[in-house]
Amino acid sequence: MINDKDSQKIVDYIQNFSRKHSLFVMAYGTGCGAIEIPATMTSRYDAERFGIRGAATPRQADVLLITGYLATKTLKRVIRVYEQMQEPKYVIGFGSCTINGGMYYDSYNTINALEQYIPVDVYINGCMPRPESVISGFIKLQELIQQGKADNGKRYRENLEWYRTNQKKIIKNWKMPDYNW
Amino acid sequence: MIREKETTLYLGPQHPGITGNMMVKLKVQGDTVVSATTHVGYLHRAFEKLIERRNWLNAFTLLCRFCVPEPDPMELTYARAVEELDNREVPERAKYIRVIVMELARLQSFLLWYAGQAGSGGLYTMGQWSVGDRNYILDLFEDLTGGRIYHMYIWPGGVRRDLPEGWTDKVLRTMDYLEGRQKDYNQLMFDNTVFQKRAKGVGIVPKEKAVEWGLVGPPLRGTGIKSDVRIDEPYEIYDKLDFVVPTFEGGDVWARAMVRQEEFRQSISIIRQAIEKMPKGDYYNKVPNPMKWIVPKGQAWAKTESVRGEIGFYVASNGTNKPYRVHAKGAAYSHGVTILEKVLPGQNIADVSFIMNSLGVCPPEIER
Amino acid sequence: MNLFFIILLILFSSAILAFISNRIVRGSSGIIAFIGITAASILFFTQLSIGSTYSFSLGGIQMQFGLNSFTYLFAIIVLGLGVMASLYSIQYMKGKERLGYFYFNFVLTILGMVGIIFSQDFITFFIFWEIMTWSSYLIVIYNGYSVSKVGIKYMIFSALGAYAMLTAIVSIKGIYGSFMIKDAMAAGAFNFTDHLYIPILLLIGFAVKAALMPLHVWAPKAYSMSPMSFTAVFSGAMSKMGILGMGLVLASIYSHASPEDSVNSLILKQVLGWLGGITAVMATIYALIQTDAKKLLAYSSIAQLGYIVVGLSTGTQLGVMAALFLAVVHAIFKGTLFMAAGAVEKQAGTTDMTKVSGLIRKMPFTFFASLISIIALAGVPPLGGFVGKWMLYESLITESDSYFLVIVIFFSSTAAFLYSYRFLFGLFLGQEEKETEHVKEAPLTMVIPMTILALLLIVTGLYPGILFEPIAHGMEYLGYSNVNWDMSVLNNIWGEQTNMSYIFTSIGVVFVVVILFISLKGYKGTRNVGTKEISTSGEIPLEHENLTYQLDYYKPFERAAAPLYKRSMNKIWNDIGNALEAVFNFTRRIYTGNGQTYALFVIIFLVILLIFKDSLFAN
Amino acid sequence: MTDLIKEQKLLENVTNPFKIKGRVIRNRRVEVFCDKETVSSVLLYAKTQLGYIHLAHMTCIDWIDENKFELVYTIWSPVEKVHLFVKTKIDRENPEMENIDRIWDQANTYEREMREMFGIEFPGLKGERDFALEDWEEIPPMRKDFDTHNYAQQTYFNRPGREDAKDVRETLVERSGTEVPDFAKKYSRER
Amino acid sequence: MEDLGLKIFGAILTTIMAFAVGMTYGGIVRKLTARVQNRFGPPFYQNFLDLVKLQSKKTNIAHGFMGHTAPVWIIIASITVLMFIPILNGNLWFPNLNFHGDLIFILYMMVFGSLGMALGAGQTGNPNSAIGVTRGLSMMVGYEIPFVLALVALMVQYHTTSIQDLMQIQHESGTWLIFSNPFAFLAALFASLGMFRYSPFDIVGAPAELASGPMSEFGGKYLGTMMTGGSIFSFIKLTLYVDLFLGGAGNPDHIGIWATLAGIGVLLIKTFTLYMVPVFYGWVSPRYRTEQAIRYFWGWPTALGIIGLIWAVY
Repeated sequence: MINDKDSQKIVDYIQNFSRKHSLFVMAYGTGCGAIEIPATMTSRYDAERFGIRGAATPRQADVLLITGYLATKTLKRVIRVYEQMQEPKYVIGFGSCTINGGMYYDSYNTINALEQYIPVDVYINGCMPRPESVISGFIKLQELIQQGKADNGKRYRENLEWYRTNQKKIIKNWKMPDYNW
Repeated sequence: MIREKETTLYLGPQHPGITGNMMVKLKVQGDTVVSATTHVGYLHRAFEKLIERRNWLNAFTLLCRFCVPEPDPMELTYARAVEELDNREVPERAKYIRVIVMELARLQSFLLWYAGQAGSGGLYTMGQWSVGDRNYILDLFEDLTGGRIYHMYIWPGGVRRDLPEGWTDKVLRTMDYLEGRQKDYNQLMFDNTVFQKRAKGVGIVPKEKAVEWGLVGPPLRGTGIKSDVRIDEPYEIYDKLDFVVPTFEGGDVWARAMVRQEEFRQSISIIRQAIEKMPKGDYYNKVPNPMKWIVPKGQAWAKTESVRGEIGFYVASNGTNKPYRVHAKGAAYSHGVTILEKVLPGQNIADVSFIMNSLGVCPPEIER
Repeated sequence: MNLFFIILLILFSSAILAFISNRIVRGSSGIIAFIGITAASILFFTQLSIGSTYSFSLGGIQMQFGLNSFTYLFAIIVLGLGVMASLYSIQYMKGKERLGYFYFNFVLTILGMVGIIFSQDFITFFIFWEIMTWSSYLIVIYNGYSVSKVGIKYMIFSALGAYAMLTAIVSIKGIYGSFMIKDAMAAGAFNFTDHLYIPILLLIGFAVKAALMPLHVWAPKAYSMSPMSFTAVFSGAMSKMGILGMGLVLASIYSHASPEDSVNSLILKQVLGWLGGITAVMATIYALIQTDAKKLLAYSSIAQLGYIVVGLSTGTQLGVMAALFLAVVHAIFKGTLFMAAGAVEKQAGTTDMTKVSGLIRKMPFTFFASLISIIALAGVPPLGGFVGKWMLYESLITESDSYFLVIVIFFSSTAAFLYSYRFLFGLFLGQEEKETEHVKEAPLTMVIPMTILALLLIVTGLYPGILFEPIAHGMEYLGYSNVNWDMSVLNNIWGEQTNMSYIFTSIGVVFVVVILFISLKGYKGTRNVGTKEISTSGEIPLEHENLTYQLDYYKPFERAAAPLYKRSMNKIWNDIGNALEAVFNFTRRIYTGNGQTYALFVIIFLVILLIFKDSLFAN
Repeated sequence: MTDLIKEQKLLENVTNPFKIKGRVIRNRRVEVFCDKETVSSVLLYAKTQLGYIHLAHMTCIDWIDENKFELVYTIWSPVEKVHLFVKTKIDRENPEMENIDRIWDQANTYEREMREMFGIEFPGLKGERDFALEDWEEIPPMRKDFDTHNYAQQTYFNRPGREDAKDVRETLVERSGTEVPDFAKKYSRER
Repeated sequence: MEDLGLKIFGAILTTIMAFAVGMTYGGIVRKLTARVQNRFGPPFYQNFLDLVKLQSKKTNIAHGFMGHTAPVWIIIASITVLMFIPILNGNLWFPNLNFHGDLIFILYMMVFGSLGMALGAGQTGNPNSAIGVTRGLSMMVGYEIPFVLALVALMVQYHTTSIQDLMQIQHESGTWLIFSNPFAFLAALFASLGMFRYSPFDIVGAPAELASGPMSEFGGKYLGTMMTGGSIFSFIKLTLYVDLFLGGAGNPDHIGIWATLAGIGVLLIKTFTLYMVPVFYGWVSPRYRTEQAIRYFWGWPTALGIIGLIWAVY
């Protein structure tokens, strides 16, 4: 006879297994990294064999891919999109610009560290990262999901105030519905 | 404010149908667009401002990110502007190499356009094929420069390094392959009656207004006007090569697609000719010390033909080791804002993305 | 005194009382009308038995009141809907002007219809027909005589119908020597073989009321411009009077058809069937481009009556049964829908679907009633509408030769999904806007009738036999022998069956299982949000921007079906109408120009005809 | 050298009616300098009379030392295949320039961008004030006196080790406590 | 009561089979599509993974009552129709209710799901959803015409409206209806292109302009449940076509476990072959605009249907 804990483990395993093998990526080319996404998705690199495919609206998406630098105008939209996604949701920071601003470190219109505004699961460095490294980033994310370590929706919800303060520092005209989870 | 009657549709910034990160706000009545407004700035990273803080050569890292699908024409245009200011001669071999790189960039961008045009019309197989084939060209770039997308290969005074051993053979083989593939593409896309039905008579730019509205490049040639920087103001060695600039009448999506399809063939032929005629010799007229290189005072305007049309750089120098002002104008600057706003009203919602792809709207080029 | 007279008297006195009482206590006339109609209905359903007759003579002419099993069916519609509509009307009409005038005519219309049902002879039939017509005309012009020429259109067509009918009636008397409907039926007065013009004239008279193409022009505006509580009766019950007449004529032709008649009846079948089919298609495609919910429903009424006419025109047992079943069900769902539209109009101020949206959370009961009615209207299983549609198709496929009519009907009924959805979406779904923030659910007396009718639709779906029984009796009265019916099993002539209870069971079981699953699964993680929280491509919409898709809703369809929209019956009639209007303008110099004189004129004409009947029709 | 006949002819055609100065830079490049007020009439003249129907480009250069904005209008004739630069200088204080979007619709975009980036007002200009930026509160960013690096440092979170444009490799290697490898030295900018 | 137990067992068995087959077909199509597109493609069981993931989403968004129940409508429509369609001819293992319903019922019941979906999409208030719905409904008017023409032709030709009878007729005569009325079959085949909503008739959820069309606001368990209904529906449509035109599957003369398995095998082969028609067409064609699609269906698919009907009558 299996007890509750064990059956919960099995259920978790199955759920995480399917979660990791079915990653719907938000179709949002936020920055110039978007140019390598078609290559990743299409015939030579074919991300679909890992279950990675595009999703048109945030409601259906699991992964938000921040492809490169974020202008402040885009940051507002990214936050909106991120908040509309359903948990568990993951964020991949793509390219050096998401880590430290990259070559736009001194630009007045791009943010420098993405994780200050939304939680990030995996960073892929490089400018631009090759499709291979994009896929390896996804595989890293899959590992984290299988271990149950990747769920940033929860982190975001719990530290919402801190994130909000950072976000509002940049976005002056805050006209968005509240994130009421 | 009184509520509008027309429905507002946000095409972008987060939308599978938009060609990048921008927004076209559509007011629709039924499924007809009543008015369209382009909103840009989602990609504004102020690189003109940043270049003013870099020196003349450091600017190249930023420049090639000007329009992502096709970085090389930016490098070339800027390099030519700087060469004009500095009166720097370019070795003959470098000019040939530059032409090959330019045409390869054009080819890969065409392949990306195939994907966009077909994908926005619902033909996904086409996109999978062409973007897959695009990797072969990117491989060539990787061999040549070390980078897949961003190369920073063309410098003022020539190119950064000579061609690797056997690279030209590889290029020729790839050209043969692509020529064969183009037959497949044509069968899948241009011979398809559904595609023809979708494309004909859609998104018409009137011929008499085309130049005045600022239409350039393949879309302009799609209205029947022969205009190409490569023949209007020949740069590098384009005047020594034998190629045709195709034009088609109509000004609709179909005409633009046909122009591009023909230009794809022409680019392959140009590359073959350039490789055949390429002389041996120096590839780089070395600049003194890149960190301290001072470019004389003056202003220069250089333009080249990219896949979307002419790209111009206005460079002003005040005689220091940093550019004083660099202003870039891409084709999408007029295509994506004025012309799009003029063409879209009256069109079907289903055609909006189709037309945008056909006009070659590239958001980073608009806002920089 | 006879029960027939008592019922009519109750109705008449309540009409008068309603007229007077509004002068004394404002707003009381609605209650009086409701009480009067309810009392009459109770009396009717409890005391009156089928088959009872009462003869009397007036001015030497033999007249007869009676109730047969065919008309009983229509009595159910008229009185049932009358009670519901008058209950609904109390709150709906609250605060409006000229209530006495309205209720006087409202009750008189009911009276007219009840009178038609009671009539066993053509004279009373015609008199009550006219009472019904002019009282309804007075309500149509309730919002103003010259509003959109609606009154004049209705009047012209009614007059046309009335004269056609009158000529036919007098001819029947002249030829067959009797005003009794039963005599005429038995003598074969409606047959084409003997006197072609009599049935055609009669049919024209009835077709006007049933809004059959090409005589439908008055209907869209008349339906949509009258107060909704009346339109529920107008479209639900009054148009069925046309069906009653047509049923009498057609059924008696078919049921008494001898082999020699078959050519004629075939022509009739084809002509009338195609007229019905074209009516259905044209009205449907016009319904789906309407932006006013009331007008949409009006066109939809015309289309639905087209189906009924098609059913009647087949003349087969299943076909007529389908038509009568549809007639009853249509009365229920269209009554409900007009009430719902009225409720929206009352609460939100308008039924313009380009202005109202997102009322579902504010008016849940109205939405529920509309949803059920729309499902029935669209003919989606398992509700009553499906039963009717099923029988109609089966009858056309199995028993008729006009297979292409099936396609036409099917086209219209598929296109009906479009406007059905448009109605629900336009009023209840979409964005919740600031303009409709204040809207609340309609008052209880408006919700109750709608809910009752909606529930009736479910019952008629589960047990269509409830309606089959009176229909079968009615058909037997018309001359069909041994009409088969079952409580919940639909049979066609080839022996195939559709069992409604099985359908209900499987739908019910699946519904319960799935709704439990979807509601309980991840209950804590499910958040119910408003319509403002949608993904608009990451952008934040501005205040004045409209996010509900409202204008030119079915533009692609319109473009695809452009040739169908080119020819409009309206234009032809408008030309005729303009000419007629000129004539009427001339005649208005003689008459005072209001409805009473029109009625007076009709009656004078009738009397003249009666006086000179012998010299006119001597043979 | 190529002869510059058509360029000279163009220069005469433009300078003579308006009494303005200009020069031929090289083949296919002619520039004229004019006042703030005459710009639009020169452009209109070139467009309607000389066939310079294509507005290729418009830009603004901030000469902060002279306290002037230089505006450059680049136009192109598809027939002559010559570029004509129309240049003018305006004051840096309360800059205002005539709106030319009635001549070329697409000038609207350039002017909106200039209004935002340099703060030059174009009376009667259509379109929203926000072009590329959103809710910008500082001085117009493309002006020379706006320090973008400073602004970015103050506004955005910076990761340690990335304070300036310096090579990070040495810092990273230093932090890890190992010797600077040869390859790092070889390519380092600050030898 | 034994009978009832068997029926419930059969119903559950049928549903599970339809679900599994529909999902697997979807996966196989994804795989084949990938191969055509020069890709390796996801595993054939990818759809199941997607489904489990969608169902195990931790948070879900519902837009009111209709939005909440939209998937329920779809499931109701799919399972109810499934119950009234004969899966295997005369087999005891799949004793559905097909003697209690007929073609007209099935025609109308198939709309039930679309209506629910449309209402749910409508309540979300997303303009994309509403536009997608209008496109879908408009297109339905398009492809229903040839489809109904084909069905009427069959019904008139064989004087029956029951699918079971049509299957029986094919079984007894040994001739499939595709041969006895090829025009009707062709008309129905063209209609099926629209029904499956592959290119060129996928304008309903065209991502290039409408994101995911009517589904824009559905995610998590709602999308998962819709996916379930959708895959059952694709199995239903295929089985309906096979039953009507391709002789159905199963043999009432042979009953037993092996005969059942053989019947299922035949059914799978036939349905898969049929499924490949719209899929093949979809790989190589862009999508039509709505009005172009409608006109396409009213063009020669309808003409074929009319010929089929005339063929049937005379």
